[in-house]
Amino acid sequence: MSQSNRIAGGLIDRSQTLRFQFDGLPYTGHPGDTLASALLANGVRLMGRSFKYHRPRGPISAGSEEPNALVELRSGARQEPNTRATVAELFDGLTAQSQNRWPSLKFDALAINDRFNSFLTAGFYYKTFMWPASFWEKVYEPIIRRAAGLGSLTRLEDPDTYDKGFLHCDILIIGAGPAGLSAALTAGRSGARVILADEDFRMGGRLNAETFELGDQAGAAWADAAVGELASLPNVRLMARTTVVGAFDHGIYGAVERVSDHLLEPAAGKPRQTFWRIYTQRAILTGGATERPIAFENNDRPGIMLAGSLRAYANRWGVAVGDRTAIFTNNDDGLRTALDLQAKGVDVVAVIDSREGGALLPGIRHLRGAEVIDSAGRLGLSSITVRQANGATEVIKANALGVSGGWNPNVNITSHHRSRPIWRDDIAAFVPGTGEIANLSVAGAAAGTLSTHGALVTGDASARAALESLGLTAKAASLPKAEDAPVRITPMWYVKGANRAWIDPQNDVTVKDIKLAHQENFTSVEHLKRYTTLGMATDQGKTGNVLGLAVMAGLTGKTIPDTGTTIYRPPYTPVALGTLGGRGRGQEFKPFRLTPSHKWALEQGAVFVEVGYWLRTQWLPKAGETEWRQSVDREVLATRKSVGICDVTTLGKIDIQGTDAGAFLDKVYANTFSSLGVGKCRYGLMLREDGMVFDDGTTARMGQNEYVMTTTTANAVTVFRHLEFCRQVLWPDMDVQLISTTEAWAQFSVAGPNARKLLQKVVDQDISDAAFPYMGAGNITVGGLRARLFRISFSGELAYEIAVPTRYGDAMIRKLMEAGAEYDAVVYGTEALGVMRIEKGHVAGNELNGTSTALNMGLGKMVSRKKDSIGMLLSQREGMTRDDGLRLVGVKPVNPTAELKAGSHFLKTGAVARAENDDGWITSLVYSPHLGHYIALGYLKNGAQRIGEKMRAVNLLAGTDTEIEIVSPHFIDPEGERLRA
Amino acid sequence: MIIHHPILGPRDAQEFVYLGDASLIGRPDGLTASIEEFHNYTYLRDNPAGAHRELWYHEQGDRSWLVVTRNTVTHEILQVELARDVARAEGRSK
Amino acid sequence: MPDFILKPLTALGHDHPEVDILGPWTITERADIALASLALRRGRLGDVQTAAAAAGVPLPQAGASASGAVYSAFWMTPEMWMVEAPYASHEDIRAHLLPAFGDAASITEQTDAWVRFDLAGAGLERLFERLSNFDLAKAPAGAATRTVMEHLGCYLIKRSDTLVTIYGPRSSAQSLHHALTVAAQSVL
Amino acid sequence: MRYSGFRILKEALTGHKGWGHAWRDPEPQTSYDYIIIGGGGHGLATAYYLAKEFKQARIAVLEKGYLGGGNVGRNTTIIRSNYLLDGNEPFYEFSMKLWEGLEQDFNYNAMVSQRGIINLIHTDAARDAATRRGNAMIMNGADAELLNRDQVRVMYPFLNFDNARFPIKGALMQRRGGTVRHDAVAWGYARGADSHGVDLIQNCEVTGMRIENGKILGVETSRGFIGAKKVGVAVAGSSSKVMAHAGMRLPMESHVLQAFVSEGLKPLIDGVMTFGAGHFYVSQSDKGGLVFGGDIDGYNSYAQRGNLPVVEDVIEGGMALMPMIGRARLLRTWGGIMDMSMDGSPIIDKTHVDGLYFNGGWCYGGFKATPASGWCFAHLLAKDEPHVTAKAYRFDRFLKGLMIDEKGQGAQPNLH
Repeated sequence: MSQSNRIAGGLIDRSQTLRFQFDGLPYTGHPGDTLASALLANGVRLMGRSFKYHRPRGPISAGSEEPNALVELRSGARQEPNTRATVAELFDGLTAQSQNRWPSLKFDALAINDRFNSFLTAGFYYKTFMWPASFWEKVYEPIIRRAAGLGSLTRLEDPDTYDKGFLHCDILIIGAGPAGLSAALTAGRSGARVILADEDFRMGGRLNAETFELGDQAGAAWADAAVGELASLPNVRLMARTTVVGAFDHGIYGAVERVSDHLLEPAAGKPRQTFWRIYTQRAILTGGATERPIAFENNDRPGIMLAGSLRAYANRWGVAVGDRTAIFTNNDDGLRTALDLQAKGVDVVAVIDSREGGALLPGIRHLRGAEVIDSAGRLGLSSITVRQANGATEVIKANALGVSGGWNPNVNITSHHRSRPIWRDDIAAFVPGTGEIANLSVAGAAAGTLSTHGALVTGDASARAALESLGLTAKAASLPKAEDAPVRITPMWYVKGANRAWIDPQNDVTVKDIKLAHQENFTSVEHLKRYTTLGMATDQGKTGNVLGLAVMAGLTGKTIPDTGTTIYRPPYTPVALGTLGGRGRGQEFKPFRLTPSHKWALEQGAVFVEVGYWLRTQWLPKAGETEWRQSVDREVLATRKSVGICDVTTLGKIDIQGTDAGAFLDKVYANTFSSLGVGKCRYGLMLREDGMVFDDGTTARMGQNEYVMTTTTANAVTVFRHLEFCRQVLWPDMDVQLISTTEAWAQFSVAGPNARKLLQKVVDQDISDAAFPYMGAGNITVGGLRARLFRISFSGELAYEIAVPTRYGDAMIRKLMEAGAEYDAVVYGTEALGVMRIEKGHVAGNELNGTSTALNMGLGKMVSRKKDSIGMLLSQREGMTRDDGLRLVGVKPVNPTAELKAGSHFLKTGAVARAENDDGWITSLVYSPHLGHYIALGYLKNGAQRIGEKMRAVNLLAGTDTEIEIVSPHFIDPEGERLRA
Repeated sequence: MIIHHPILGPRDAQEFVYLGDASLIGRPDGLTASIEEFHNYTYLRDNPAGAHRELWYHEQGDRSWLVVTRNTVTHEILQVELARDVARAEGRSK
Repeated sequence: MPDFILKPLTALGHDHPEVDILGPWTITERADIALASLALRRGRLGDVQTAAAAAGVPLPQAGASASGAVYSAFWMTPEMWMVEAPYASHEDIRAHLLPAFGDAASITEQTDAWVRFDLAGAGLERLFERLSNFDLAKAPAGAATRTVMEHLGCYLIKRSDTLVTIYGPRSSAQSLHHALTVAAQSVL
Repeated sequence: MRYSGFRILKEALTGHKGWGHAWRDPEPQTSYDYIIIGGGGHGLATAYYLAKEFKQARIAVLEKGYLGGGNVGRNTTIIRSNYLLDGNEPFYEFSMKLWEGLEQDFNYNAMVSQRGIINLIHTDAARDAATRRGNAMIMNGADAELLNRDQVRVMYPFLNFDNARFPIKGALMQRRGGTVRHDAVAWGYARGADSHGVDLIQNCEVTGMRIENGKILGVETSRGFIGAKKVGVAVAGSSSKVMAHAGMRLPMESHVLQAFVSEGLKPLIDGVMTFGAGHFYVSQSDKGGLVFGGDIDGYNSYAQRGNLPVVEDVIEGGMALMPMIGRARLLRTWGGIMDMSMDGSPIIDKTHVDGLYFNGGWCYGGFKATPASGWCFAHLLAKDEPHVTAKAYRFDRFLKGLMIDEKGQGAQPNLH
């Protein structure tokens, strides 16, 4: 079987032959073919199965509106389900397989569903599967779920990459048919920045599928010439294989460019597809129109397709779908198909024209006032049954039937902002509503102007209007003479009958389903859609929606516009998720932030942990350490015994200057900073306006009008944003300037009894306790290099934070380790940091959970009520100031060898684990190598009064119930003697 | 969406962070206001279907806080001002 | 006084800046520029303008950059600029600027907050259309803007049709560099 | 008309001629004992329980459009009771128990399907928080399990375990979580309410409230004045608009939440999954579509549509979590208007107007709450006192500092 249905002509390159496979069988085609055209050329009409009844399906269209001919394209990890064969560009080596069938396309076991169609009506599920109650989840639903879906994913990672990008233009033209090309020529010649995008791999739209002439050229040749001229204009960007998928606010459009889908696989470094965000001043939709069928019994067989598509296969692809072809139409365009086919030598056995009277086509059996009432053929059409005007029925042998119920303008994108299309009786179709999408105009068939002449004229006019509104001048255009036939249609939506006539062939929605929905009062358009699933298939009802609406209108006795309209939602055609995801996958999901000591830590074999985008050293294993706890315990003990170093660059740092800097800090911190001496730091507590603790950190006064604020790593960005809000919006006349310096400085904590000794070897100034007391801050030098020193401690030890310009951070960690060698200095990671801060009773992320007040944290006294600060007043609300509310407490197991778990809840001894007995929970938990047992912080109801109480920490998830003692949160050095050493 | 920044011209709204109703400019003084007044300021909103004055922060841009007047039904933007100017006009200072 | 000198690393973590040549484009890491932010103190515009003129620090309009003999600058936010100077001569750039501006401006060292890449070659807009929503083709030479590239807030300065400077957050230098090179390969 | 196996068989064999209207389309009466404004899930459930459980007569539901046209018809169909806080968890667990008996109760198959929900954990702090939450759930009578990485991998081997920017470290699972066919919930309640005599009045927009001496007398509508002894408002994203008729400003903003569905795919994902390191959650419908979503767009909106940044952000999250979905296609996006409250939790309460009651502030979590919301609102309307599981959902909790803030984000609705 070698392209048995190929006929002369068409826009394919017969000089090259492409080999491909469908369901394991080899076929050939030519460049310019789609998978569907090539299969049809090879006499293959059966390409799929419907969703519910598993009825045999072939293509009904030659474009992106296709609901039936969906295949799994390619194989292995590149397998791509639900791919429309009608738009899949043929390439050498293409493989595809049919889907939603088992064991094979021709013999599909679930076609049994078709036998039970009288059960599987619209809304069937809602009425049944309820008895016995337990059977839904155990029996019925698993069966339904197994049958769900159409194509399959392989579950393998998509091997291709995807790009994203941003384009700018004055005018975006969507669709490169006659209207789009006309608009692009007018706009392009004027010098405007123009983007012309078309979903097809060949621009020209219907001109490629018709035999019209434009001027003295074939339509396709005119299109080629127009594309050639546009390509020569530097201000015009031609984007074939590019679908504009959605209209978003303020002139932004989304578009998918299929960069490599016509190739066996993408070239190295190239994306499979690119998702473009297009910023436009004006847009013109010239997306053409889509033909709709007429429903009749068994109108879903392979071989039955839209008449214009049958014509396109013949004219553009040189394919005769059948050797005995019939046409069923209610309008003149259907007749055009008959004439074109006949001219191509295809045997047109009958034209069934539902309209009564009128002229007859010459040389063709043209039945006026007739209807197709049924069809036959198990896996493909073999005959149709026709009822003639006189009531006589006749079976006509045919293996192809073109159906034309009229053309629907492609209003889809115009309804992306939820505007509703408007009904036009003269063409029996909806046309775009106006004005809802600012700066979008519509021309050509998309606007309901269905002739070629009209497309050229309105395309040109739209471009002129757009140019004029942009202040640009259009040059005079000379439009070629073109076909200008009027639309002659007598609407006829479905042929009445007792059996099923398909409206939505993919989802198997039939006229009967719509009748049932009406009968059960699901008559509003939205109820109709939801109850029957009409329009919910992968084509969003491009061919079926209006038909379904018309059927419902007929049932309710209302007009079609009174019945309602449905609107389309983005995307125009389905978009690969990979494309919308772009490059942000795997390790590239989000950027990395690396600390200044990262390179050194990597060399040392550090284990890293994600902290937001940062990678921080979590611990740094030494040889022989097999468990993380060994490393962490060692780091803690070594720090407390001698000295440890930790990279704390990730903490947010904000430079705050200005004559009002101190007053400003008094507003944003709950405690006071204007009184802080120059060269000193203070711990600051920042509240949200609702009185909850927002952030904390140490802020230093580096000069009279200069502070450096430290934020937590997590809140660096949000605190900065908040400060800008306070500065610009709440107190706009304060003299305050802000800039982040987080990344400018590599900052290291040096902590432990030998911290000073170590640092004194590195810094150039005297940092004795007298010269640089606890909570001191200042500019110093390190080997002559400018640096900053802060005497602050998170660990409870004698500690400093020292900062050098970031480029010296790597050298600094090496220098500190070298200088610290004599003290057995260690680097400690975030785990050891956590251990030491909990030993010291400092709050951190798990306590700063956004629902805790200063009072909860035992820091209530820090909220000054002598001044107005953010959150001061609302922190005084009655529910937040209860004496018996949550308080931060320390926790230790009564049995020192017992383990605890963070997130465990506190219960009184003997209390049942029920919500009403819930006394709080463990926020943070660590093993303290210093104390030799687990310690924890937690929020406990009335905690301040319960120090010394024995109770339980219960973790129902693990089934543990551990006796604990409530203690002070300060496990070591509660008097702070070490800090001040 | 595109926000026409008074200084920088059209910018993709994705560069901005949204806060909410521009009534948040009118923060009462915590030393003199009642808790109820402060509650109304912090928690209650007109939430109109139509023109809405709202605060946007150009975080991935010039860090300006803006007052954008936008129709919440159509998303049409009617006016964009620097929030600092609006705040001053509303009598805020230090 | 300790007797040692700390050795700097570039933002990409090397001793020397990295240069990548990808088709028509050259991507050069620059470690030889010192940066400081300069912000007006309230009501001190006149003083700052006078001092800037005397010191040779340009104060370009919003959305723009400008070059001087020693100092260049680009606009960051109302009343704030980023000042650029040669690192070799101005490593401690704040110390150079403070005497000129006194208490009329708030000056903050920013040198190592950023990684700088210079991208040179023809047709850079084809590269940047995959990275940033900034309309590079339409922007005049000298345009400076903040923009987002691969989730990172960056400054982009169009020096000329064939030269663009990117300042990105230094800690993400590798991620930004990766994004630039991958985009270049994708376009080539 | 009751649905039964016998009835199904009979109708199938006789051409389905016997099915009648699922509900009537009555003309509004001049007055009712109770008017429920809003014919969405919550309003219909309220009417249903008011009529059935609290035996109240003369009830109408007024719907400005069509029944079930609001958020009940445009959500991602997830049910769960995995809340943390005392104010929430008993309520959502009550709702879960109602879901579990719902279909038998209203004789409509809403396809309640408890296939399990997992919240993925990527950090130690998140595990601590999940442990706290899981314990709170169990203590409130719900089910919870903490899964380790290997257990998650057995369930969903195709997640990105080997090359993730934010590694999966485990998950909090609620096996009783799952999905429900959302439209069927509205239709089931509508049909049930109708069968108990409730008048469901579509295309009837409330344009005003008649209030005299602090008492409600009825509502002005596009179909004329309708009197009522009590009026309950359950209009989700339109809450501020409707309550403005009573002169109220609410602690909430209306925001758009986008939702997404892919083309139909053969079964891949059995349960519901949320990605803790990105803005992404997903389940697979009984038709095979991946139903997913993420964050709200983040700006006040009544437009029922969103913009690209969130579309891209959500799908980027999906690709990071499961890079095998790259070749599946997004079929449709849509938007719903969320009544985002100031602490992320709802309000079911009386108002300062005698006889006027309010139910709203559901944020994007209203669907799972539908049965309990209806029940508790009906309870409040009928008895003038809150149901025990909804007693924290008061207006004055903000004034008193008793917020129910699961996420700890404070008074900024778009962060909840």
